[in-house]
Amino acid sequence: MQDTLNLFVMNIGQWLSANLGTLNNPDQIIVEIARWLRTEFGNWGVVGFILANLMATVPLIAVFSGCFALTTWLERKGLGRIQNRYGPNRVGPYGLFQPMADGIKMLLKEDIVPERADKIGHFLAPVIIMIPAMTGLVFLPIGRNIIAASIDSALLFFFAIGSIVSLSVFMAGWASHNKFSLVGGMRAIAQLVSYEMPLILSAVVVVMFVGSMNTSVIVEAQQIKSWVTSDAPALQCLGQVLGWHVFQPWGLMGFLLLFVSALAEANRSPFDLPEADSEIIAGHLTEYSGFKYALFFLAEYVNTFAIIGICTTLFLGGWNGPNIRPPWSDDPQALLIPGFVWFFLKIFVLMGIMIWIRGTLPRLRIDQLMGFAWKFLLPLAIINLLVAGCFYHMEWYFGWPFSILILCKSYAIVVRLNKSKLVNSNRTYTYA
Amino acid sequence: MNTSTGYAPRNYKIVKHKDKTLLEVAMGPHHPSTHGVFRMDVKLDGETIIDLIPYFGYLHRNHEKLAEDMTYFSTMPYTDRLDYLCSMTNNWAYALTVEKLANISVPERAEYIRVIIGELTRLVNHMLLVGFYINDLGAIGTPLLYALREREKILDLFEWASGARMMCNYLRFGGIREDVSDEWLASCNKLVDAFPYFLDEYDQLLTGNEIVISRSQGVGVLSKELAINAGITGPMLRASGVNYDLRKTDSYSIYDRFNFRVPLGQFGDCYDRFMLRLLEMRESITILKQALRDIPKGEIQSKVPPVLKPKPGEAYGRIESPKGELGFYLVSDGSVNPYRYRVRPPSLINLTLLRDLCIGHKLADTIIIFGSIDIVLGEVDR
Amino acid sequence: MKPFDIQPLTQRFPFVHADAFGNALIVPAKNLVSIVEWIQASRLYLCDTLSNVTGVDFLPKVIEEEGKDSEGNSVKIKKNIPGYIEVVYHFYSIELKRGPLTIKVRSNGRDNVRLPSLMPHYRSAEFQEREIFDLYGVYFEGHYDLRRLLMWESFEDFPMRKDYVPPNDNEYEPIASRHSGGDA
Amino acid sequence: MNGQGILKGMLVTAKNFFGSYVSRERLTTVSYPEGGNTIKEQSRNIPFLVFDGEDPVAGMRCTACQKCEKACPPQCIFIEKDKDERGKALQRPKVFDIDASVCMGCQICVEVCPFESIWMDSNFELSTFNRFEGLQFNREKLLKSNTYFHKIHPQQAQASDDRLAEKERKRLEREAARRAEKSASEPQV
Repeated sequence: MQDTLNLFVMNIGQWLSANLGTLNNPDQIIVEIARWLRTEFGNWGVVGFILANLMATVPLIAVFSGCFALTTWLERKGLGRIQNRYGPNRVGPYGLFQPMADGIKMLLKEDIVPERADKIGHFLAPVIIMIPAMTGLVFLPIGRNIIAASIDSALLFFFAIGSIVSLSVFMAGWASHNKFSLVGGMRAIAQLVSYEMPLILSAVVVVMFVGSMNTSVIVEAQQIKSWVTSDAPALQCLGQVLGWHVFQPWGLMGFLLLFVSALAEANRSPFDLPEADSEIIAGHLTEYSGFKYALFFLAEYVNTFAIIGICTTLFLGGWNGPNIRPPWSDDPQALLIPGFVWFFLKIFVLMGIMIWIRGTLPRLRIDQLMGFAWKFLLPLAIINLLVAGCFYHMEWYFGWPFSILILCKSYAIVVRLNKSKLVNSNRTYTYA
Repeated sequence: MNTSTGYAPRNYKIVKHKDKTLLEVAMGPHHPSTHGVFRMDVKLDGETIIDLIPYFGYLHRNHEKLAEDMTYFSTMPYTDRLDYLCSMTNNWAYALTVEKLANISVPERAEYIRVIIGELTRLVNHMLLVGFYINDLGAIGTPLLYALREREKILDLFEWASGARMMCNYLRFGGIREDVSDEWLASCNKLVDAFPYFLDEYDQLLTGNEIVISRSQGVGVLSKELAINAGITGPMLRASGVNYDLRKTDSYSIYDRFNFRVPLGQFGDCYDRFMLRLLEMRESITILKQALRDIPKGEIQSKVPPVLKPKPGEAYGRIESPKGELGFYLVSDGSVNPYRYRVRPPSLINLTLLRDLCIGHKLADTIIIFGSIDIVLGEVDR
Repeated sequence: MKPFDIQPLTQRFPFVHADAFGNALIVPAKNLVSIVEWIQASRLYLCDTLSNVTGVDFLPKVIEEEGKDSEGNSVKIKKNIPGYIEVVYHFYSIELKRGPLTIKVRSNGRDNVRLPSLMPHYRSAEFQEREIFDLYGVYFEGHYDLRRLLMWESFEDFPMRKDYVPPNDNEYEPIASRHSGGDA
Repeated sequence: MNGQGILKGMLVTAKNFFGSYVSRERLTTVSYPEGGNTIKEQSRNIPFLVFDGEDPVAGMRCTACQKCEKACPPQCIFIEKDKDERGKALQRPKVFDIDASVCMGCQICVEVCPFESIWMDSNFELSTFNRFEGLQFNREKLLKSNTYFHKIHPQQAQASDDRLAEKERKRLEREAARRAEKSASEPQV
């Protein structure tokens, strides 16, 4: 075992010296290391095969759990600052070790299972909710050819996996034999199922435009090829930014619809009815404590990351960002700043917006939630699909005004149709 | 105009559920948004409420029996614990009734300080209601913490004047216990000038908010006749459009010297009750400005025998407490202890129509309707 | 708030008389409902809200009185007044903005007291009458849902009565405390 | 109905978020153990007994008149009069217990005390490990010097000292008047 180890170390030294010299595309460092490791594992037989696969998935889980820890800290600090207070600042500098403290606390807490609960269902629910959360991450193109599995039907697979969440939430609600969690579970099914429709329809627009469901192809399509290959650095930066789908009229509408239904899919603020703490205590999570609760918490956040990742991939140009070609390298596709920097920047910006929404907006009622999905988001998504179709076949000077006009008009019509007669917001208060 | 509204006929018909089993949920004493220890047994068909039975008594300390064994003066600190959010208005109602019973006069400066303290307590109570109402709607903490931030400044003033933030025990029969210094009046002035900014921030944050509008308009509509007949008083009655404010009708103490307006609602639903509190806060600011402007110098308590023994008789004194008409009915038989000491709790009587308002609405609406009624369990259960 | 003048009421119902303190009206139990209906409807009173319902418990007591005995010299005569439970109603008129009209109803005797309920006429009496039933033991006929308001269902006694003896379940306190019967 | 209200609300929270980084005084948190507590001069918690001079028991102002014991609403004060060795009653309480777990800090004992001997302390760190010995404040624990009183409640202490001085001066005047009157009536005898 000793000699293989120093052989291994010697190889690294040799490889580094070979490559460092001519580092022509900086953002591919990780890809180079991964490719080299994979060739190294190749000659280790079965162990190497397992290690190669693990190498693709374990960093994914580690990175996104790290993001989860960072987001809990970000959320509590952000909400604190919105509410004119500091937020956690006792555990570590600026409270940075707070997620670790929460994790330890969750581990030490006793895991109470209600006596008449359905033990198996109660135990399996957090396990099952972890599956869609983690597998959803596989299709996110984090950087240029840094992707766990670049398969052709990535989007289809993602939305199929995403629907398992409602199964596990209801299992949690039903199994904990508690009236409030039953109501919470029922609400979760109604909400998650009815928000799948606008979610998928607003994603279909991008597939229609790009022509393929492979996420890395979609991201590639969001660059203006001619500008990127030109040699003026300013043009290269703009080429990678102005190509995003969000700067198209149908793209902006699609992004807004996708973001709002992503809020609902991830049970985030205005739609957090399944665990509405002022009405049904903690919804389906009422009877969970200790590490099972932490698992639910982790799965909810990683699920949010997955859906936000899809939002950035489809509309905000995944890993594209104002990036230039390093002058010293001759490879036309090289980039100076690695792709995953832009990807995680966009994810945390969208997460910040979600935290900001959570700090401001109250909750919808269950019938308004349903009405919002079926009578507001769905028609807009369908109209957006039609407009995108027409836009594709029209010249740009004709397509832009047409689509902007149609989208704004349809938004106004749908808003007026949805105004319920009970609500007349211009109230007059007489003074006696 | 015989307004006998019998109990059985209600404005919604009860659907007899023979086939379907109803989900009976006890929104029990231990529930995040029952503002204290209060239980509602609710029969649910899906999310709609079919029947709702309120249960009281979890915080019952038999305050009235205690008062019968103690002297008039020793009961004063216990009146703080009735509606523990606005302790000084309870003291004021009790002091007013004892002054009516033993006809004790109150000097000018004490009356002005009582009005200032009363209106500050009204601000504290309405802020808390608005904060908790939005918190029940689902905005986790932000509007509530803005309200609590402003409440802290007023509680500091209370601590400065009376020594305690909530359990102030500050009023005495015939005046108040300690005089307030001029710096106190100056900082009160500063607070009153800065307060409308908080109200504007609240208006911008909430009153236009589509989710708040769609969730509270048209929910828990209370008709004018039913409200009057059910003895509802305070902002909940005025939200249904009835012009009945004891500060104007009774004009007790020196309220007739201040000109202020009484806002009235139009539909009497949760949104009107919520908006009423915001508008009443602005009126309290005008009263505070006038009171702080012309507060005279002078002594703060008239001569009262240390152990009060009022001659046999009875008195019913009432004030416009932030929650409604808070009345005290005292019967004295000439001895040191009151023979009968009765508190008319506005919170309990405003809850009479909880069942009528909630039936037919969703589960989430009962929390909103219950929150908009603004009750404190200390006063409900006494 | 301008108080009501009792004149038209006493003329209309001669059997009503003022009480010892002068500002309340004592009404016999059997025609309370007719008076209340008249008050609600008549233009003079228009009492549309019943603000306060209170129970007061009077123990039987023996008072001496100056009286002439058989030979004409004044001697103290023992006269015992039977105990009763009194229910005090405060009516207000929001229409006319007129002050309290206080009506008192006295029961004869203090055990299994039965008085007419005003709940069909005033919804505000619902909880207040339930509380009087709970703490004083007055059974209100006509009340739709008369059960204990504050005490728990299986509680037998009526705590606010003057002759109520609270159970001696004080918490264990190993200090010289004055709670008589405390285990100290 | 079309989203302006929500956006206006979001602006308010954004203003608060960025405002808290701009101006520190927007933040309301008071970090408690590191100082910065906001105890005012009038704030009150549990009563304490004042004694003048050095020796607590000798300089005690309380004369065990038991007025505060009768007036205390929750009856949490317990006093026993002191007797010297020959059994003659002394104007001093041998036992003066306050049950801090029952006392609600209502300051009624301070108002009824004719000898300015009991005042309200503003110290609130009273947590102990057991309810009975820890929260039973006996006489030794309650007695605090006048200088302590001046430190925590300067104005109240000054006012009570003036009243005591006033009472002392009046007593001396009456003493002098009676002596003068006695000396005036003596020579005729």
